[in-house]
Amino acid sequence: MDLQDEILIPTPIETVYAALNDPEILQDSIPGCEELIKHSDTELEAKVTLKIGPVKARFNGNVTLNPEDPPRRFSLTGEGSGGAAGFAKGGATVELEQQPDGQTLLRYQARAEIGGKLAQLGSRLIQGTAKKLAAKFFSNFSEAVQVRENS
Amino acid sequence: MIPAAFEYHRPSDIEAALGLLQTHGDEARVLAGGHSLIPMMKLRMAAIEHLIDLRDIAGLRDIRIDGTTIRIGAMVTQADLITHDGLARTAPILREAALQIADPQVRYMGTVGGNVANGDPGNDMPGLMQALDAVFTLAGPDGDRDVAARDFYESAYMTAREDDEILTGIRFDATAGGYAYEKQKRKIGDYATAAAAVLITREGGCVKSASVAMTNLADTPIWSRAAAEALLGSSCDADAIRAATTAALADIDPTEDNRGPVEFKRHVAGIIISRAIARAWSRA
Amino acid sequence: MNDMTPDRDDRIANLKGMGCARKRVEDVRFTQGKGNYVDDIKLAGMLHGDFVRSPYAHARVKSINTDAALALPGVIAVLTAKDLEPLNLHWMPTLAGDKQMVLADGKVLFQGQEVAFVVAEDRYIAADAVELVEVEYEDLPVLTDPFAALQSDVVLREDLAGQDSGAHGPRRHHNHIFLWEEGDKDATEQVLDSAEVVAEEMIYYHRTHPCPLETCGAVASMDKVNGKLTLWGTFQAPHVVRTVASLLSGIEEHNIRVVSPDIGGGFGNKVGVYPGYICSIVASIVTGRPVKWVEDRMENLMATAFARDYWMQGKIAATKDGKITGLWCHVTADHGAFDACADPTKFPAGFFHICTGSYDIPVAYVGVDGVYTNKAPGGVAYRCSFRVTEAAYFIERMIEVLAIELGMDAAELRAKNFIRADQFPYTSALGWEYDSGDYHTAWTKALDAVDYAGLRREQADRVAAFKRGETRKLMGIGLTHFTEIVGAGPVKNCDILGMGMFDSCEIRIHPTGSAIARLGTISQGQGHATTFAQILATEIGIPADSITIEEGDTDTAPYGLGTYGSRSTPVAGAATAMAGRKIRAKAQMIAAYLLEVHDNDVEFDIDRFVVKGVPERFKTMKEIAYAAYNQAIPGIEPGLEAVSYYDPPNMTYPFGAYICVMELDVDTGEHEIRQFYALDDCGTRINPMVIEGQVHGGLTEALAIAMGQEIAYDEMGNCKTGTLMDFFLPTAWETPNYTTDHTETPSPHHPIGAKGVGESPNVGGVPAFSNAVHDAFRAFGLRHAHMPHDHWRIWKIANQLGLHG
Amino acid sequence: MPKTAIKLNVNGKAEDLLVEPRELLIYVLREKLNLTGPHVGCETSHCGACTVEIDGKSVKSCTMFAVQADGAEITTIEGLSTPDNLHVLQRMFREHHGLQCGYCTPGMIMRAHRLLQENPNPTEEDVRFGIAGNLCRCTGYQNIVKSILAAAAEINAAQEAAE
Repeated sequence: MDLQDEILIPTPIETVYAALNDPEILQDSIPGCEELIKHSDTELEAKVTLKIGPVKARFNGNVTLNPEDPPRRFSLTGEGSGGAAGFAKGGATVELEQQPDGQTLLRYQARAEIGGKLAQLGSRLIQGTAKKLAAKFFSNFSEAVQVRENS
Repeated sequence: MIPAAFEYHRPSDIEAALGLLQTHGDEARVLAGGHSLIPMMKLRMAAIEHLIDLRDIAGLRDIRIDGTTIRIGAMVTQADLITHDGLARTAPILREAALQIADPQVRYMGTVGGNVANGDPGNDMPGLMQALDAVFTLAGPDGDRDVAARDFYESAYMTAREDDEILTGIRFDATAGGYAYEKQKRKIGDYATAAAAVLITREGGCVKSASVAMTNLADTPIWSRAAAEALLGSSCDADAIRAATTAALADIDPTEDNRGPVEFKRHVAGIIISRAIARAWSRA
Repeated sequence: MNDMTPDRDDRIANLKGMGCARKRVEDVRFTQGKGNYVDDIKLAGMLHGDFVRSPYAHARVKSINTDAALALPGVIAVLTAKDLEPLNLHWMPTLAGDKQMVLADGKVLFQGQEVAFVVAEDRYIAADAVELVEVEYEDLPVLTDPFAALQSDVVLREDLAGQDSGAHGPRRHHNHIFLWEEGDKDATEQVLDSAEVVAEEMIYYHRTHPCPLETCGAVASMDKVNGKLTLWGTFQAPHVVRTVASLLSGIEEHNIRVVSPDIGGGFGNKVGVYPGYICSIVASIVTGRPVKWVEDRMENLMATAFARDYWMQGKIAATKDGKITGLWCHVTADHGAFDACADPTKFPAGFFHICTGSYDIPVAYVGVDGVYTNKAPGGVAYRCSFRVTEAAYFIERMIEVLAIELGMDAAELRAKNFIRADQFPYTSALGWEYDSGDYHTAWTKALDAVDYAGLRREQADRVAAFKRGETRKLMGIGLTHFTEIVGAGPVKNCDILGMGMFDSCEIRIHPTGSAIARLGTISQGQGHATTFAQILATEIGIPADSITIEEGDTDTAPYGLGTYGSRSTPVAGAATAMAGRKIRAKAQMIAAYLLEVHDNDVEFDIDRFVVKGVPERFKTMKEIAYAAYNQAIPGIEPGLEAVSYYDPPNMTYPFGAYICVMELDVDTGEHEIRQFYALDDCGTRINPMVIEGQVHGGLTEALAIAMGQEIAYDEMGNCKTGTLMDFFLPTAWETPNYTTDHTETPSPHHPIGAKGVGESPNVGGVPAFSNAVHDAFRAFGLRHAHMPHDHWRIWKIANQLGLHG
Repeated sequence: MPKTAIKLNVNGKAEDLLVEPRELLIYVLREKLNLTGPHVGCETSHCGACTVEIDGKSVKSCTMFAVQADGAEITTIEGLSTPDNLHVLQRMFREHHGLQCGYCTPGMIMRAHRLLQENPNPTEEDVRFGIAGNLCRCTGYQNIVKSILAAAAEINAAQEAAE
């Protein structure tokens, strides 16, 4: 499953890039994220509760950040297990582009693979839900970046 | 398939039900017919600690027709819709759609409220409610509020209903003119591969009003304003139907699943929408 | 004696013997909800078992932590491979000479694989405990495509690493299981090289599943005081299960009692031996209490007994005027993670080499490569004799493709190449001796019955109307003439794990002239209790209503190989007739003694022995039975009993001609079955009502398979069709009415000439439905498209042919 | 989890039971009341093998918790008749070979029973639509439909004779 979109964040590119590496901001932005533990600069452990309608699954996962080409390009990979509900793995590449008006254009390409019962039973809903969750993440993220910028 | 343990509540009024929702928050869920929720619980995809059964709450099973206003309680079943004479006269599209939902046993249990509140894009009633421009009544800690069906759905399973609210009923105007609920499915009882609800009134030889909505062609039900506009004032000839269908197709966003790839769904959606319009017009 | 006396007719009617539409005795209890299925069994102190299953299709199992599960009150035990290893039960042999993990041993190889077995006081606690078992996985690359698997560096079966030979000969790659070949490859290739016309096509028969309404299950009860293990289960072959259980567990066979109670449909799903059976037994031995395991529907579809999944590359050669000169076939067979096919041991691809079908093909070759992938094991005969369905589909599609290549009518092409009635017994190029048949008669009858010429005219009109834009519906005429091969089988070439495939019947006549007969088979809805009594009624002259038929209890029934592959009538049915004849032979001696004449001076007449030429002097079977027990007869032991173990000299070869008329909506891909005509020739007909019921049911299973049913996986190995939401089982709404018909060509070697019918409609039905879809598009250039023909795939055909404008 | 006391009237007999809320009605019927006629087939409300009648409705008892049925009147296949006096549907299913393995039969007959209550004169199409919530893997439905139509005809003939 492939997802892509772009979002305009009204802060400079460096701020956005830094935020992408900030576990606190990430935790606030990831929908349902309960805990994000930093093991190193690039290794994170996450606990996320995914709640969609009647479905509720708690995922434990590891995220590896890859600051490839600061401040323009950033990627991450991750995998998580949701017990009986199944598991997920995937990654995303984020590209940032400074706009003339001082804003930053964030473009992402994500790919996710879902396994286990979630994939078996929810395949007709996964694509739309993943799209929504990704959008939610980036809108949360944009908000968090602005809050940080303004504080 | 055995669900995880939960506590069962059977309040006798809506206040008590709302109180339970407030007390237990996210851990609680209301149960109407249960035919979406219980399978999910059995598959252990839904872990619910408090199940609040609405069956004893008075008034939720009523169907009331006051002049041209129709009110349907959340616990009215699909079977009730099918057998209700008043509805057959005032909004026959309900019966036509309800007969295409699931199978007889499920229709005895499955409720209108559950079907619209669940937020599953596969459910048929939400699409129908778009076409009818229905209003949903949500009871909450601060009293009742109304939400238009066309504003209710956000994405799959995500709706305007807050966790501490209960959808208690729906309201819409009696329909006039022609109607059709057209649904293609893999087999009887299945979710739609594509479905369309169409209402049309006629004046002279022309379309006076139209409403076109679709089921399972996006992660929410879709009401297509543009499709209706394409029909307005036309004689509902082949060109008008083609234009309306093209407009409707611009509003959908189907995803691939076991029913087929996106390209197929778009094609079928076009056929189903055209057929629904033609049939509604023929009855107008 | 006047044969037409009413008295004689009454006597025949009273027997309810062969040929009569006797109402089923089973129905009395089934219609009242008094069947006794495995999950109905309730024993004192019974525990419930439930599996922890892998969500991954391929993963290393790094650790299994059972602490939390064991801490849950009511949990008695949690078994893992480590617990089974000391008993040498962590792996088990498969029916195909491979071995299979009972519980994950180091890795998992398909989604839904059994990882741990939880045993608890009730099914609720067991299900809770399953969630508490923590398994740590490390995912591995997933191979779901057999062609890719044969190219991949990824080793699926590490336990076989370095073994360049398996149960069926050399392995040429670490994911390769066997190459099995039949026929004359060189000669076939020569014919293809020099042929006037060659049609070539890849025919895929997709993966599907028998999906009986009752899932698989077992109740194991180890009585430690008496040292006796009783095992109830959904077993299509209870005696085989007893022998295998004894060999695996070391418990002596007399101390194991296996019981197949009522079975809620089998269709091949209940032939195999599953980890649940083994784990129930072990759990009962460990806990000393009865243990029940019943799988749920998802487990059934994900983990037990898939069917088909054959990629069949075919080449068929013919002269320009349509005489077939040769057939070549190579199959890539996806067996999943373990080769657990249910086939006679010597035939790793079953009887696939019946793929020359009903046609007189002078030379042929078949090669089958078995391949491991990350899918569930199985490969069972889903309502068919071993891989015959694949074979029939292959040849009936190849015939259609050849007809297109030749520009010929497919009915005419078939008729031109049928084995003629005067050629039987006929030995095929791939080595089978067809016992009997009259294909031309059946074919003509079928074509006439549907007014084939008229249908073709209508179809031509339709195509013209479609081209003029007057309709969006096309009409397809699906033709099939199939030949089954059933009744495995002769012990000389048919065995399963070394167990010869004979079958048996034991009869006891009671002193008052009623009887009980026990067989080595087990009904799963076929109505054995009704039909076998009819065979006996005719053979021994005791009314069917006075004969109890019993099956499925290994403590009482004679040894037999069970019910699958349409073998009950050809093998156990023959044993029944033969045992009946032994009874009759003894009865003749008793009658002669009682009538004070020589043995040869009495003859059997419906329900009695009469003195030849003196019809008023007779002894009824009732009188003879009484005398057998209560009268001292010089030289004859008391009692009237017989047993027969029947090893058939050959298979039987039922055949049929099916015609399906279908309407297809090119825009929505929807179909409508307008007409379905099924002519079956199953030799002698024992009970026409039961035959008709079998045909209806088999055709409906064929409809499902052809038109939508599949076990589908995504690239990660997720089984996408794990519930009845997505796994297509037609309802009464999607199912048409069928017209049944018959010809009757008795088997020359079967004691009563019967051939078996239960699977014919599935074997012949699938190509009939599929050919109808293809035929509808023939005028627009379609050669072949893969099943299942669900809406979107039919739409895709139309789309690719440019029919959407 | 604490148990809940419920009262059911099953096949005319009052039953007082203590159940966990999560106990499905099908298991309570089968395992607590030993009514093993209704069967578990698909568990997701697709097959109808578990069909029983509750307060005049056909219900899939695998998709209902026993607590939901508190106070209800339930009829299972066991309550449809006595061995000496079979229901006409039971006789017609046998007469017209409307069953094979018997697993779907109790649910199928209970559904047919309710269908005929609501529509005493069904067409073949009505019957096929009316039993679309019940799957059968053996019969191909043709003889089931025939059995139900025959039962309807017999019931109607008997009623006419009585009038």
